[in-house]
Amino acid sequence: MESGDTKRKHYLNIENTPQSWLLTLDHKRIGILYLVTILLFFFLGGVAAVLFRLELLTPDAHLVEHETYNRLFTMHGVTMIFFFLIPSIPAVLGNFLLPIMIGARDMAFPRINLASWYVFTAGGLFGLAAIVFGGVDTGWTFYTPYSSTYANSNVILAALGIFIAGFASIMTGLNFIVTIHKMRAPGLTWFRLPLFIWGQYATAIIMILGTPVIAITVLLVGIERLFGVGIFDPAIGGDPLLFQHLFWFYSHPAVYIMILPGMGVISEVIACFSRKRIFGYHVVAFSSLAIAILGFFVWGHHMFVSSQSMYAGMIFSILSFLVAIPSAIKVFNWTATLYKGSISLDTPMLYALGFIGLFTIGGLTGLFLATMAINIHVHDTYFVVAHFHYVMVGGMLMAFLGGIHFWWPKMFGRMYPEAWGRFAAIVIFVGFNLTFFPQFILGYLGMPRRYHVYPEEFQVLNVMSTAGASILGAGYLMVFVYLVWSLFKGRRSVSNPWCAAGLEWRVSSPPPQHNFKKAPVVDRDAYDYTDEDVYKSDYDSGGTSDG
Amino acid sequence: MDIGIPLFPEQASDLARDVDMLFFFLIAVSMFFVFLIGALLIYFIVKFRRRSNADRPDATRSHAGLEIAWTVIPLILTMIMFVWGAVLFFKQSRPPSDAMEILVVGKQWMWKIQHPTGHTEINELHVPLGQPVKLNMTSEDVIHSFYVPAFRVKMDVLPGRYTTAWFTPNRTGRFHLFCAEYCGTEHSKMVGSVNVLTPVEYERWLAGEVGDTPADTPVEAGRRLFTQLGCATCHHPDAGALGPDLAGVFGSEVTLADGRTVVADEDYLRQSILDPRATLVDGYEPIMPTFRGLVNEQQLMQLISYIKSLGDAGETGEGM
Amino acid sequence: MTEHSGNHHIMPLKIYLGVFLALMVLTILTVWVAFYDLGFLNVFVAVTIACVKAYIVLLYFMHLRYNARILWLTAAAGFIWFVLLTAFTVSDVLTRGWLPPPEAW
Amino acid sequence: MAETETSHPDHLAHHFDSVEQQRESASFGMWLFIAQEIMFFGGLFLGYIVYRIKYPMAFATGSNLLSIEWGAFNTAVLIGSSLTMALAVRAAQTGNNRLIIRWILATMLLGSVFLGVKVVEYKDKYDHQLVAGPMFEFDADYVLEREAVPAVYADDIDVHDPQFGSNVHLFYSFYFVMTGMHALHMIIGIGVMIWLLVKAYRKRFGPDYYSPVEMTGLYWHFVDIVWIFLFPMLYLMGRH
Repeated sequence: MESGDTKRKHYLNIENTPQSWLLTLDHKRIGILYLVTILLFFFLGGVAAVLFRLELLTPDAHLVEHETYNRLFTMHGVTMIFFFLIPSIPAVLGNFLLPIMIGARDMAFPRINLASWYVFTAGGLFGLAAIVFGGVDTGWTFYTPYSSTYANSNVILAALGIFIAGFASIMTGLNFIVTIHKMRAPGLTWFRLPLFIWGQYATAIIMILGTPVIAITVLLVGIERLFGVGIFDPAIGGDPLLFQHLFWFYSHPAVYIMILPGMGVISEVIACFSRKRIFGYHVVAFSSLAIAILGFFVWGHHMFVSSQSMYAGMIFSILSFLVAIPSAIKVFNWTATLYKGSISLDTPMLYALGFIGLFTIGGLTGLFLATMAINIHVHDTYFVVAHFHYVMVGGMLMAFLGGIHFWWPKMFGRMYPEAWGRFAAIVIFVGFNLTFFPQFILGYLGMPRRYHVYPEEFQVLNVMSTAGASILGAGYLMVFVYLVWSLFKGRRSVSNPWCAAGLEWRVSSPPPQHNFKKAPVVDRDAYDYTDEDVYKSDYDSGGTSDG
Repeated sequence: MDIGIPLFPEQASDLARDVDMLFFFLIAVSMFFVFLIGALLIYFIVKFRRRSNADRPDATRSHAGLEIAWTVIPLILTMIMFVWGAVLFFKQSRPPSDAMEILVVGKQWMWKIQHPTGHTEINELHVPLGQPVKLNMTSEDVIHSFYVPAFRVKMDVLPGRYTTAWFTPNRTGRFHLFCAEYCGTEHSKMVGSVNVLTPVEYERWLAGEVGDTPADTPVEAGRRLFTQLGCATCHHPDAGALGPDLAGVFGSEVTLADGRTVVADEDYLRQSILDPRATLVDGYEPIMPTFRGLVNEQQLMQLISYIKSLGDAGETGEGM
Repeated sequence: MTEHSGNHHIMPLKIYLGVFLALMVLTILTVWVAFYDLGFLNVFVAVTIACVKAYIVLLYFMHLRYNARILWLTAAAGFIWFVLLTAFTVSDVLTRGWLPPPEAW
Repeated sequence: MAETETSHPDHLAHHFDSVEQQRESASFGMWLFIAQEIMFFGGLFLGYIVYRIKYPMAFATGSNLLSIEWGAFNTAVLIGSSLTMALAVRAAQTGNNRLIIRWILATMLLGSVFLGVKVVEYKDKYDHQLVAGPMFEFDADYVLEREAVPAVYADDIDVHDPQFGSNVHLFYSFYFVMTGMHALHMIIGIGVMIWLLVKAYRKRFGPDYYSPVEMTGLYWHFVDIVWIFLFPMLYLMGRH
């Protein structure tokens, strides 16, 4: 029970052979395996970003050739999207927390869970091979006929990597949905679930219904290149827009795969650090589902200038505006949650507040892109780049970091250094804005994305962006260093350092191997902070002494 | 105010002003919400910080009125954006009937441009001030995108299809032309410029262009191809002609053998030349051979220009 | 906890055989009808017969008839999503050549 | 572990409370898997539909070069294998181990017959250079000889037009990718059945535990349903 009791058995120290990690069926260990793997890809994607940001310091090519530059931004996009952002919160925090939060001993299908990590790693190795053997230069969007016919880089390897990693995503989603449906603790009704679970549930729907479409699409590109079987080839009558439809049918909802779990994290953090139930819980929960479902049918806003029918474009435009509404509702509800709260600005909360600000900007600039007439001008410019980095990095990555800090004591039983945490959060916020805000201006000025060399008048803004990127990179590095440090030297954490509600705080830190000895019985709503004393005592449920 | 950093792109077409108006409206709405949320966040954080003695009676868990308000108000605002954006988009998709037609062929990694007078340019486009210009575009390889920021005009250029874009320049000067759709190694070198000249200068440019006599106009070249390829043996106005008379066909409605009625636009003419039987006109025998492989993209455009010239020019663009 | 067998439905052999015969009859029907030109109905008839066959397989071979609603919902979601993907994409393909609305807009 | 105090059968995983919960989870998971499979094949079907709308004549012609006899025969074989699979599941439910083995073997046999017929069909396409890819060679005379052009289009089509041949190529691209992907699913299904057979020989299944048989059954029926749609789309439409 005492955190200082080093003899207590928990999921980390119960067994420590390589097999015990590589063949583990424990959702918590699988979460950790995912964490290590995606960090590797984050690092790779980050290195690529650093290199091309340095290249963009000057309007001319001064560091790398065209070929290299194109491979760098493709590597950045592919690794960050398919191998970092998509698995980030679901596969790491989701795997680790979801069963504990619903009072289950494990995921419904532990073997499939482990298999998903192997499949993901295999896909990642294909992606790595594509990079090692010379890279890919199609951009992460793989538009045909460039990718299918004209590019002479390792498109097949990269496509296979994405195809394979897609199945990891499907397995994770499948596991989440079944687990949430079938494994909830007694008394944990749907509307007592933490909003993190709602977010994961909505994400899992997209993973299951969207991912197979990208899988078959990139597979077709691979088949077309490998066997010369023309599917998208204009020379035999293939339609380049068919690829774009299929691609964006997944890749737009994939944006919601990347942001919905982040929204779930933010709900947890805000509730905890303002000691209040999330304002309008039901509305926030349903808005996640609304985003997941509506988000499927807005993909055509990526194709307004592609010669798509303007009538189809109108439908996609209006649906894109509609999907903005549930996102706006969430922001308003989070803000209202702070009202009459008891707010403390610990590191996770700083990230959550940063998330609200940046996501608001990211979401609002999304309206510009949904507006057909403005989209014509800003499509494929840095405006788009800035917009999705505000959502993906300003949103998802901030949420990921917030969540990692929030649950760090739970995952490893150690506290991170709070002062460093707050400092790094501020550095990252500042660095982020300096990097990406100038890109909005660049975009409206007309600088197209994926440009290696650019007209001179854009240089000042690009230099600002690169400067910001260095600050941002330093911030990430700082987080990485003190988190690793804290694994060994951090103050030991009690079970519930934040006095937070939620079942995960009622098991010891780190949790025992099977989470709960007896399934907990839930008799209250989520975020019930009215009864403060419940959380102030450091207590564990029956699950402490598993061994 | 010049601080050495460009903050806003030049407006060099009538449409650019319209687009910017809408843009400013969106900026205003966005600023309002960013500042609203930001101010509320800061106010709440200060007022309700943990150590403060602020009054915290039982906080409400939810409020139906508020939820409805912050659903309906954004909904109304976004619908205004949608309608405004869609109407403007239609305007951007509807070239004026008196537009000068310029042919654009994109290929890795250059823009090939031909004027109605026959002048060809690469990566440069000279246009007269105040003259609506319609671009008929296609690609020889991958997807490109013709983008002139100062005109707020962008359109993808696809292999095997025609796309169009138009603008009316209202300022003289030299403006960037970019390829906006990633098209391979030298994507960022697929750039050029649009030079807007006064009509007088434009005439001078036409006259003095590189010293040599301009090539045929597209219409001229098309007429010559029309004869060379023997099109006129079947497509003539006399009774008993084996093919339909092409005078005035452009922009008209055509009834096909399979009963469909289509408007004879550029894409239809293109398809009729390349794949005649798919678009056979009602009442004619399917005897026309395909010309695929016999004519290249540029020649196709010239043929189509010629066919268009056979109709009354004033009728084009009013298909419906 | 041990008394759970009431929940899985064991169907009589007769139903399986009946379903098999129905599927065979429908297969013959769809082949037979394919040789007649029904105009625009050609596709409609072929797809309808296929849907009926799939529906029968789902109901009986796959036991959906006796299963919880959530499984129905899952199968339906997959199918509906496919229909929506197709509907949106085909709406683009079919209206691509259309001209912009007239000037009044 | 503490859970074993209560009756906890071998086949009940530690993290489930009851056999019933485990069984329901398994079948829910399987249905979710089927939903994603629908979308996986859905991408292919969408491509096919789009091109069929764009090139109806070429697709009808390509379709008419397929052997309707083999297609119909295979449909019957596959429906038969669905029946035997359903009977295998039923045998598991009633606890008849001998019948489980017999019906699974029957299903595997029928599945192999289907694949064998597919090989014959592919061979025929290979002989006429209709295999999509670089070796595709459109032979107009063969098309005329087979009278593959639907009568209603006969006047509108120039089979010698290279573009027409290209569009037929497109049809065969889809034919091979779609039937190939379907065949791959069948091969995987047959592989899973080998595993089932091993388990059945060890008498692992009974009325209390037959989820693996049931899940394989669901998968197999789904593969059958895909073919139920592929058959009219590839073989029948435009036949008249």
